[in-house]
Amino acid sequence: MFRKILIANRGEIAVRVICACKDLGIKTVAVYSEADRHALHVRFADEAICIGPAKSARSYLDVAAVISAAEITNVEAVHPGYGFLSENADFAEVCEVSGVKFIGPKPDVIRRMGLKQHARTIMQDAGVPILPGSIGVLNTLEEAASIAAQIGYPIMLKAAAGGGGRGMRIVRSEKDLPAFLAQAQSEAAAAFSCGDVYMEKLLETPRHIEFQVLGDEHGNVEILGERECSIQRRHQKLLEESPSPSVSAELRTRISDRLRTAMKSIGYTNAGTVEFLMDEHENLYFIEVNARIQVEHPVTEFVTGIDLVKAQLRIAAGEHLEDVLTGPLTLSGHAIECRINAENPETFAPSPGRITGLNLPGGIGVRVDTAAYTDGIIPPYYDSLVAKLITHGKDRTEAVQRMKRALDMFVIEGIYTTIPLHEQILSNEDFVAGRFDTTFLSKLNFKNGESGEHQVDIKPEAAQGPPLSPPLRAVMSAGDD
Amino acid sequence: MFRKILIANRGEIAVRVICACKDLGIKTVAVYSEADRHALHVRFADEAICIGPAKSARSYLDVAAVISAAEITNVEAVHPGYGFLSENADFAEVCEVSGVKFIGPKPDVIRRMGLKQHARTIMQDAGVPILPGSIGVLNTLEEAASIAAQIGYPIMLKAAAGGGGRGMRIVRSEKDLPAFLAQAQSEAAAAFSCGDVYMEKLLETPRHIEFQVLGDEHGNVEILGERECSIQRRHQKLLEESPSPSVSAELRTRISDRLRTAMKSIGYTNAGTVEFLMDEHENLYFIEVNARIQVEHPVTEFVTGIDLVKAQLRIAAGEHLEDVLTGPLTLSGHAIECRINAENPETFAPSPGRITGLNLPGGIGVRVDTAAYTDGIIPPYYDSLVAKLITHGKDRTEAVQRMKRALDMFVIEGIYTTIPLHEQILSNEDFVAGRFDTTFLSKLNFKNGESGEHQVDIKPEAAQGPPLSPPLRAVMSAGDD
Amino acid sequence: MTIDEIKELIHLVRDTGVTELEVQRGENRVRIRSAPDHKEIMVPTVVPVPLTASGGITSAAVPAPAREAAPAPSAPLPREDERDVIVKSPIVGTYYDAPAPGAAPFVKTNDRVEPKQVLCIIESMKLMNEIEAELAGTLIAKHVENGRPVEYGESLFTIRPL
Amino acid sequence: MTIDEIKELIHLVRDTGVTELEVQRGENRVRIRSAPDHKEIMVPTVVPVPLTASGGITSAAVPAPAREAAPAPSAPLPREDERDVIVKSPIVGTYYDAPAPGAAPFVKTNDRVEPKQVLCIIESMKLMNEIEAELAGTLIAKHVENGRPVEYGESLFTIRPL
Repeated sequence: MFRKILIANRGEIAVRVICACKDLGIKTVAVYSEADRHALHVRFADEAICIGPAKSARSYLDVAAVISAAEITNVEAVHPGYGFLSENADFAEVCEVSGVKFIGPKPDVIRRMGLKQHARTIMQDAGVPILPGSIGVLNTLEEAASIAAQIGYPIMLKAAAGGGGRGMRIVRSEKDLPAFLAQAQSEAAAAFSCGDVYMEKLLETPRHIEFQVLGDEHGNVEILGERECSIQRRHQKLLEESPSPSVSAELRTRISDRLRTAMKSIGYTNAGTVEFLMDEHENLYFIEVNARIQVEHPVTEFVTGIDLVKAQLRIAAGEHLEDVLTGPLTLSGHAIECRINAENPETFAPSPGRITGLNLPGGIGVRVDTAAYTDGIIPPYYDSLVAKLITHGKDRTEAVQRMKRALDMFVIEGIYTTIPLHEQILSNEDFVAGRFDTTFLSKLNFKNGESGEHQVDIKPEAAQGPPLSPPLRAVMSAGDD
Repeated sequence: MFRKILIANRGEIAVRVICACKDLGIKTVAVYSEADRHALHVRFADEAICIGPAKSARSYLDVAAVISAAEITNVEAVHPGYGFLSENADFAEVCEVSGVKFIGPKPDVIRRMGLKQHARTIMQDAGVPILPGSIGVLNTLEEAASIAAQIGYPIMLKAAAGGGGRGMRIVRSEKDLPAFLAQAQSEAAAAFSCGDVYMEKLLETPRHIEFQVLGDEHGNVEILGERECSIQRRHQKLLEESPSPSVSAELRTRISDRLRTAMKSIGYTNAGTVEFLMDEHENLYFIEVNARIQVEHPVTEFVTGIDLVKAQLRIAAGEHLEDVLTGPLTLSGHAIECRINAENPETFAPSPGRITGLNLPGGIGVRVDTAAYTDGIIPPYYDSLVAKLITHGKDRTEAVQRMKRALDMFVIEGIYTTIPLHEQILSNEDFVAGRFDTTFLSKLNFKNGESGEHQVDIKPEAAQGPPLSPPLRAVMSAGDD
Repeated sequence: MTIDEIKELIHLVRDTGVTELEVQRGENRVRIRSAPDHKEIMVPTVVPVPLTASGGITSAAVPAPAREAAPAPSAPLPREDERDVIVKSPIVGTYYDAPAPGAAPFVKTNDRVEPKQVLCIIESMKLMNEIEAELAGTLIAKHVENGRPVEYGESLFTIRPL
Repeated sequence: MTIDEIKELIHLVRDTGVTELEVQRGENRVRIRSAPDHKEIMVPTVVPVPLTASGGITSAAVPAPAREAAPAPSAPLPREDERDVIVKSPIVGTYYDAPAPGAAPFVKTNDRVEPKQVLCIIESMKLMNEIEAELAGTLIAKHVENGRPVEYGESLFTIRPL
């Protein structure tokens, strides 16, 4: 096992990796930007190195700064977390060249998984269902029109090297195809220096379902069940659960078997996630591979009992998957994760600032992953994730009850958070019944019912702004009179 | 199910009961003393009633005040927690008379379990092993001398109505018997208005092991495994775990079977615990029944997956045990609880005061039950329990690793706590190997090795006093420059 | 630590503008905090209501000091300069302002009250507990409506001494 | 601890402008807090060291501002009044004070330095990055020993401008 590793990340995931390292007796080196000098990952790592100013491009995304930090601290490996450099194949390559183990898949695997159309072909070859569409890149308008006619409108144009919506176009009828194809190609060229575009059938109301993968460095791959991630706001996941209310044991087994084959054929190592869309007939269609640990990995940990970050470290150190997993996979109970973001729950505008009062929920069936503390700062430079609140129960009902309770007892003062939004979701009849898809959140209306399907009431104390409630801290100050 | 209940307690257990009620959709009424006006149980209950001044005798122990609060808030039941009125048979009786369900065993069962010698006889009749000793109360010195000669010195004299060490004497040779018997009798008479004394063989280095019981109101009883509670300081438990490293599956089954019979014969309902001592040959001997939920119940919850407080509520509402437990008992993994008390870890002197900085540990396998928050007060009037830190792992090793990590990341500033003591215990070779008994803690030496078997180093920052560490809050204040 | 020493400490705090002073000598401890001139939290006047307080019985959770301040909102005088005396409930129970349903109340606002005069009854566990005045004065406020539950320490009456 | 001593401490607190002072002598303890005249905290004088800092490379975690203050502890002047200029490391890497092992250092204390003059080398990913002076002055302090790793923003030199 490694003696010392560097964690090339910040926030809750950096703390999460520190936890796994402490559990394994591995020393940790935190890196931080000047904005994170007093962050919790800096406090709890064994060593800490300032690598640059607040801006990510000059700190957490700066390959030279991170590698230099790894070199001067003499670490054996780097854990990239998620985001930042985690899916940067060049960074993984520089790590290898520098003699530092990159905790993740091989650089060429990361690179190939980043080429969406390439991943699509691999999956199709392994018998994993993919969305109907072009087999490769679209070469001509005629070819595009012919494929579209065959699979039927609406269709989606996507950049082959893409992500984040750039180079994407929804085409609803043939007359729009020429213009939209040209737009998608030029946008892709501008954004990714590669104008290649491919076509997929558009599912209007899909569910988002993903499978957790672990592969060791000896050719073994295992699939650890699925996660349901349909509660999204503009392609950003907000609430995830495992298992999915809409995946049967038969479907899980069938997809897992094919994924095992596909991921083995790729030579996939370490943790990864394969994302699917599900149509209204419960057919799953592959969309992409995320070659890293996911934000929502704790729901899988709760139902499988497997510590995924510990597994990442052990696999990277050369252990065999059968030792890491100890026994056949069993799924036990149900887990839900709510992402508590520093955002106005109504407008979704980021709400950075100082946390003036904090009560973390605890008790039975509750897990909190966070780097927040009273008087801590949520800086405006990075993502808005303040905490992940995860609950587990013997079934979905118990997990939901515990989540409602935990949200109720989660107090964050000084900033807006998504807690009231999650409370609305958890109380929604369709959500409780498991009837939802990726359009669910867009139908929730946070302006007191002017439009939208679901009627929503924001609690007054949540809607009014940062002084959300009688200040916890002030209440306390009066306590010693 | 109940619509609304009152929680006749404070601190973490009051919050624990509120959690279970929220999970079941039951409204809660908190009661509080003037010292607890800003306590977390007051904040998170649906209603709150001040019942008296700080002193327990005039608030949490005041039967009239608690019953009046129950009446004016129109609750259907009262949960007594542990301590305070939880094993007060008169209180349970007044609840019944007032038409309020007492969530616990029947008053006469509580009363009978309080008579130690009576409980001992019941257990013996059911085939549960008891410590060799007198069958009933000692009537004459001659009788005492004859029994002592038979079972062999050292022996222990105990008050029949006793508890807390009063009326207790260890007798190591026959010549001391007359004087110590007289002392024990007069002390018992003074403390409990009953001079009855019985005799038990003294185990010099026992383990303390207890079994969790649940009984419904339809005659069904189940035993939910055991807890190991040998890490004690002056009969006060500090660290508990489940399962016990020294209880075999065969022993567990045998004792559980006999306990099931015994508790059924008593007519035991709701949650309870049967305490045993174990000698060096792994024989268990009954000592007493605690007719309430225990502080250390979460370790059982972690390994059985059963929410014991929810079970208490459902049983009290008349549900059948088979519905509450859903399926046969399975023990999964290993759980450990550390009691984080507001105490000087070296002298054990209470350390009430204001919590000026707080970081609760989280992450995989960690549960925290607490009523503490930044700027909250630990009042000097009640017990010193600040938080219960519970970890779970697939085996004892993983549970220990996670506990060490969680202790490391548990920051409490402004008061002394037992965290450094727990860190020492968790790092102790004998503890890790499972080799310990109730004398373990007394052999740990916190004065840097002047005497005692285990060598212990207190971290300087922990030994120096309330400003335990570079203040978390101060670190944070500098964070927004 | 003598009174004179503490007095000196208080003067020191006031004169120097220090907001808080805490002194501990062995078992003895003194902490002095001084409210700043402007908008720092004057605790007694803004004692916050716990989140859960939202009407009905729950309003009983409002800390008593907040109610004390209520009768004289326009006169934020220091506690020791205030002549009015608050009669608080010594027990939890139900408040009755008359000896029997339909009977005349024990006292009305502006009544003259005498020591030992019964002001109300608080029922607790079927027992009727009479609450008496402890001094002579004018009853200037009744804070609780007939039949309403009261908690320990809740303000019942304000009496202005003669 | 005598009153006079405490008095002295309070005056100290007021005169120095710190917001809180806590003194403990055996069993005795004094804590003094003072409201700041203006609400911004004077961070640099009290920058705390994270718990993790405990020697070796870890000491690199000491916030840079704490080091800035170090050269002139007797002169707690506001930042903008200070003439001395701190040269900080613009990158993470290993510090070398000479162009080659065994060679004479680029600069010594009390040396006169000129703009563009090379002060040291910081090695990062096998690249030798020369760090130059930005102004003319006297090099009054070198803060890092040869061969030691430095983090971003770490103080390397203090230059007193001409």
